[in-house]
Amino acid sequence: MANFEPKIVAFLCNWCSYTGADLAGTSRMKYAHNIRIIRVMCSGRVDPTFVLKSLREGADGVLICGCHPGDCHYHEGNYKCLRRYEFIKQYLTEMGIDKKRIRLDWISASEGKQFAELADAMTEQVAELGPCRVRSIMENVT
Amino acid sequence: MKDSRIGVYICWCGTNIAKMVDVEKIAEDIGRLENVVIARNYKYMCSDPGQDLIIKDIKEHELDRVVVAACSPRIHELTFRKALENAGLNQYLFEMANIREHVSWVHTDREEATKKAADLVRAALKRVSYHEPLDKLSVAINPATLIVGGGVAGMSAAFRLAEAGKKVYLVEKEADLGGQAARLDLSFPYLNTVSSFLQPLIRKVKEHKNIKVFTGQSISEITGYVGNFKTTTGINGKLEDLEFGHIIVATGLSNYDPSPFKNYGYGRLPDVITSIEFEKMLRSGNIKCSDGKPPRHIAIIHCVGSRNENIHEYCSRTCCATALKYANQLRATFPGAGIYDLYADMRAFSKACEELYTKTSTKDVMFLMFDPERSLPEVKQAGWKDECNMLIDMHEILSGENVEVPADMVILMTAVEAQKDAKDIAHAAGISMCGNHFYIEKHPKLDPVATTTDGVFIVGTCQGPKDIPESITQAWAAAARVLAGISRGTVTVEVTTAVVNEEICCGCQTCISVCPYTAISFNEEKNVSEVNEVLCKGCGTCGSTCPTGAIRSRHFTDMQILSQIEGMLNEGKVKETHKILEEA
Amino acid sequence: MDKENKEKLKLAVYWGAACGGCCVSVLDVHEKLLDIVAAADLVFWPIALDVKYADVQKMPEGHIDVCLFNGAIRNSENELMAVMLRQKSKIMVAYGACAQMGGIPGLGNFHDRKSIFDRVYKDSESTENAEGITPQPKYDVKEGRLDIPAFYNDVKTLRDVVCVDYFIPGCPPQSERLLEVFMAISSGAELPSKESVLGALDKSQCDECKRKKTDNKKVDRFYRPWEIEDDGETCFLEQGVVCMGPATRGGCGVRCIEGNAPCRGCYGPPPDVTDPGAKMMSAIATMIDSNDEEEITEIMASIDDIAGTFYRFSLPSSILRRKLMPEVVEVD
Amino acid sequence: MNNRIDTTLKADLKKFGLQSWNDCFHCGNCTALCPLTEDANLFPRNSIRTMQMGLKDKLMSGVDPWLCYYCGECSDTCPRDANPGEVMMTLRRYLTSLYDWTGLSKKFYTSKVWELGAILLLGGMVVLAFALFFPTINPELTADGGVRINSIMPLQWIEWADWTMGIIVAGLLISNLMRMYYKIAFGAGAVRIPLALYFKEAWQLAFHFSTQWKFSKCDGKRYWLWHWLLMSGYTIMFILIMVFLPWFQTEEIFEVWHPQRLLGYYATFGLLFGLTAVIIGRIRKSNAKFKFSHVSDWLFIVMLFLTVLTGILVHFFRIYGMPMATYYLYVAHLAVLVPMIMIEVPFSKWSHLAYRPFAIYFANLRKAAMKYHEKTEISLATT
Repeated sequence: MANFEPKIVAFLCNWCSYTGADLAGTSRMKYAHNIRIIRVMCSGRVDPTFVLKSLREGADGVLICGCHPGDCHYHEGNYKCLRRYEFIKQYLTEMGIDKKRIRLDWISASEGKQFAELADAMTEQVAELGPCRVRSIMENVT
Repeated sequence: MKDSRIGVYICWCGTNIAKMVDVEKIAEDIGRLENVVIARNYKYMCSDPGQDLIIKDIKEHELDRVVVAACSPRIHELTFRKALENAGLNQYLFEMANIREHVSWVHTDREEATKKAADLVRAALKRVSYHEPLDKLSVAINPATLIVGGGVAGMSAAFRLAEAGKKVYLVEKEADLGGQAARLDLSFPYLNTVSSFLQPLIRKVKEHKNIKVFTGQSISEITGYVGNFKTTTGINGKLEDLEFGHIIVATGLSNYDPSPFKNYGYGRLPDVITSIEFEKMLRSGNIKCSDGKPPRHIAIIHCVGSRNENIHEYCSRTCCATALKYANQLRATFPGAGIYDLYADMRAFSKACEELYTKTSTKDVMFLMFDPERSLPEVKQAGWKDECNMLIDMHEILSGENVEVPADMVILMTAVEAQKDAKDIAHAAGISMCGNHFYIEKHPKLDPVATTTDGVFIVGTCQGPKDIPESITQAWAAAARVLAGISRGTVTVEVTTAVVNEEICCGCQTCISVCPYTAISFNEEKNVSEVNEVLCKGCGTCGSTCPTGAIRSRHFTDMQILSQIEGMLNEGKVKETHKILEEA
Repeated sequence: MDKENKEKLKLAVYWGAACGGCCVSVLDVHEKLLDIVAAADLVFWPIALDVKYADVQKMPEGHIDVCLFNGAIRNSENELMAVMLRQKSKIMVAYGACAQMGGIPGLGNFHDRKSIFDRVYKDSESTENAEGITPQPKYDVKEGRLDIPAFYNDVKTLRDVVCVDYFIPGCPPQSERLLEVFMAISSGAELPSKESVLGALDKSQCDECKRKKTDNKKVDRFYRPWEIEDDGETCFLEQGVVCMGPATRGGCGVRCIEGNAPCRGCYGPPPDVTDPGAKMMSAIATMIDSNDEEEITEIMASIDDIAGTFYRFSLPSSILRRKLMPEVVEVD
Repeated sequence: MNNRIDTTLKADLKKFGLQSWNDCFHCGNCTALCPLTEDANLFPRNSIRTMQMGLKDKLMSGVDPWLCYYCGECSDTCPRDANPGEVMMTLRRYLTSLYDWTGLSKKFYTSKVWELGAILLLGGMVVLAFALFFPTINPELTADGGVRINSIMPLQWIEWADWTMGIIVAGLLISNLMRMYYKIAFGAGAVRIPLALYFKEAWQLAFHFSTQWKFSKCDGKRYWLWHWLLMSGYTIMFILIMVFLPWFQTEEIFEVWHPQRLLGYYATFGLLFGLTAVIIGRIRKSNAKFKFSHVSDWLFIVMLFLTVLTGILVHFFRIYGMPMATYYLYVAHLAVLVPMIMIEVPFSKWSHLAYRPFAIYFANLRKAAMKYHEKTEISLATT
């Protein structure tokens, strides 16, 4: 798995995390290129369907970022996200998929550095697990 | 999926993107994909010629959708949307791929960066074909303004607006106006009394015919959107509905309670006091120890709670100058006393404050430096035969010596911190906060007083520690922004709200309690949920909650996001024509 | 022209991997069966008529007007027949949850061929199989070669193997619905667009459900139906019982709920939902009345077998489709 | 020891010539360029900070001020004009007064009245002595036409006076040195010094005393040269007068190349050259070290200069046989010389000729001792 480059889909909330990721950019911090960011208005918008779809389409990991607990721009969207996250983790485990492939973390608008670090950590975490087989399994029904 | 005619534009952003991303290659590859009518790369898409390029193509090639891959949509999405409008295309038929902040600026491997950029562009491409035209509502702006917080900043803003002939509602939590400044005796660096300018300001505000002051009131809930906000407050019980077009939040700061620092003995030693408590002494005009005697030795300790990873990482910015101010006042009152200034770094940076420092250092004030990383000063009770009541053990790093500082009175320069109820106001007004509960401005450099919510501005110390001139500067800046808004008269509001498909909604009412803005209500006789578009701020949480898929969060529909995922992770269908070409 | 001398419709009913309930449900139309027979000839219906595969084989293409295919695709025989019937039929209807989504047999996708064989033919308590023999598609005996259908690793839906014209959901579909559909077809009425779902509503269960629903859907623990004293009036979800109703098409006449059992989702997802399990999971999770990670997991733990609960009928048609088996992990 | 911040010390130091105590904000320029800086010792900043914080005990137990020869580099380059060199000078005065148990030193440094008074008193006593003992003046010249210098008062008597004076001065100096030693060896941050080291390092004394080695490390070699000439001249003359007076002050006039005269001339030249350089310097304030002149500085220079001058005149008058002039000037010569020795050497500026080499000696002792302890610790650790 030495030269395995995982593909990670990241859902970032518009107000904190996406802005944080932008900050990482404007302050020219370097992090793993494996993260592919999708913007949602609030982490509460992240539907389990999105996560499953990402894995189905060949993502090796899914990262969800929202505002820190209590700082959600929409009050409690991030908590809704947290509740679903627990379910998705459980479901994936039951489906024989390592729950380390999905991660929920809080990144505030001022935490560019933290986002860069998170991106690297997530990439490493997923790289260790190796490629996700969901797509291949999905495509050749036997 | 229906066919669409999409134009894709890859921006170089000078070399910002081009140096790390092979924009030509991407443009070429994307050009081969289905539904792509035209794919270009250009030096500066946001420049006028760049926008004209889009407009021209839309007209010539009858594009019905546009993708621009450039900087963050948070910066230029509106620019390009406008371009679409100008070309007569609905501005929501547009999607942006962020290949600068999220690619070229953060990666070092050109090949990988290019791959990633291409993925993002394909994602946008797939997504945009599911975009639907949406109309923006244009609404009139209510010329009144709500100002939360009656401190220096709040009052200054209020007065400016009132002078411009606009109605202002000024809501102050405390019983009196004045805020933090009212607690201060003199102001640095020129050591003139605060009240000399505060009192007149308070009077002017109270007496102004355009300003309605509500003291002892707090704001619990604000509904509506830029131009048309609503809230309810009132004086002594009788409630009043306020309607206003803009909000200026000036809720100010609170002072850190140093009790957690055992080493300073605050609360344990009677003569260890906080800066605010000392200001009180100064205002009352008699500086005395708990035993009623005048202090012979006074120690001032800096950075109590500031610049400390465990409490507040930030610098409180005003304490150093304040400490210098104290040193001067103390020297004037007690010519013979020993005055000791225990500092970590002297950060007297505001205008004329370095001069104040120099001046102070000629007044027989003993500056002693400690290194908070290494050890903090320790205040302890002195022995009976000592000439002072307390002794401070410290490691003085300029000499490298462990020394004892005599003290009868110890003044702790405590940190300033966000208001305890900062979160409530933030939620009511829709302001985001940093980890430390100070409010976040829309852009740290380019938009320092606006917030991410249109029509809501933050001024003064609720945004971060600052001194009086800085607060007033912000207040006036915000006032100017508000006046600009009012004179524009109308404002267009986003309609990227949630909408219920009544054909499908089964009335399970799962969505209703989810909405933070009570924008969803249940229609009994239709047995469906309904979204109030004005109240909805479009977070989309209801959309992901609705088990029947009846709620669509406009511009972030399941279909749009799912297709974005698809595009991101798949190579994409190549046009038949190209297939043939390539085989040949 | 008038009804009498109109040529009768040719109707075929076949079962793949199914319990037979769907076939029976066709009979559940009771005396209305006479109307059907009046309007149509049953040309193929293993459960009721002795028509051999060979006879079907002989039929010309498009000979059958309507084929009601129930059951999932579990083995080569199911697939073979599905393909054959597709050729012979003008209209191919996926009849019932199994054909549409994989249904109960689809739960086989939590395992694979090997684990199923091991359990059934080796490990089950009542089995004695010292040689560890498992079914072989081809087996030579002195009389000649025996062929039995090959057992697939995955359970598939009908749509996975042939293209389907219509879906009639349900486990089993409500006979009234079948009748309506059938009559519609026979009367030569305008048929809905291909691949659409017939015999069910666009709205979900709750629309028909009589139980009292409020917006107060806060859950601090989930219960199995037998764990609560159901007042028969309050929404199951509000009592902390997982009910798939909101994520399931109506049309069944909310029979389970009428019978005081929560909906299990056999009628499949409403129009705009791709993965009803995921949708329902999302909704249920959101109802949890806690923001604390530990507490949330604790409350969640009161639902045992999350995957099984939310994907009882829809696993093979869901996004993830099957469980990733550990031994496969070793492969790569 | 007591390391309590004391804001009163600086007031005390003002009397010893401290100009400003808190101009220094510790940028470290001086430390960066002072050749005496060692990584362990931030020279001269450390002393200045100690002074600012009023850590008296630490000052007393330190030797830093003595290591400084006041080349003035630090003062020239100080961005705050805190004049570190002068601070060190002041500290030397202060320390001198601390070492002195009689307390006179402090009096002389801090009050002009006392210093001048003492000088006049002693001078007067000398004149008086001559007047009272009614010297037998013998105007007749020697065979080679020189003045019978010793006829003004028996050489014996002068010698006895010399000896007593020498003993007093030595006594004072030594007792003060002992105090200094005590403070340094047992004061703040003291290290136990093994006896052997005292002898091993002893050569340092002679070496530094005679060569001013550390001074030569400072920039501006010519200051070192002047200082060295002055110092060596003074010492030689001191020894000649104190120890070899009979051999030195003879009635018979030897040839020019006779060692008696050569030594005399060298000493005189050294003194004269050194002094003129210093005086011109101090008048012109040509270099930082000369910018600020404490009363004690001037007094010392002037007196020394007068002594030299009178000495020279006495010498020539007697050679060219001018009895009366010789005698009167001789009295004047002694009237300046005596107070200079009695006051400057034990109590004032001139004492540094004893303190400095000892300071260096102690400093080295300390360093050596530390090394020694380290070694033993290491060996202990390894065994």
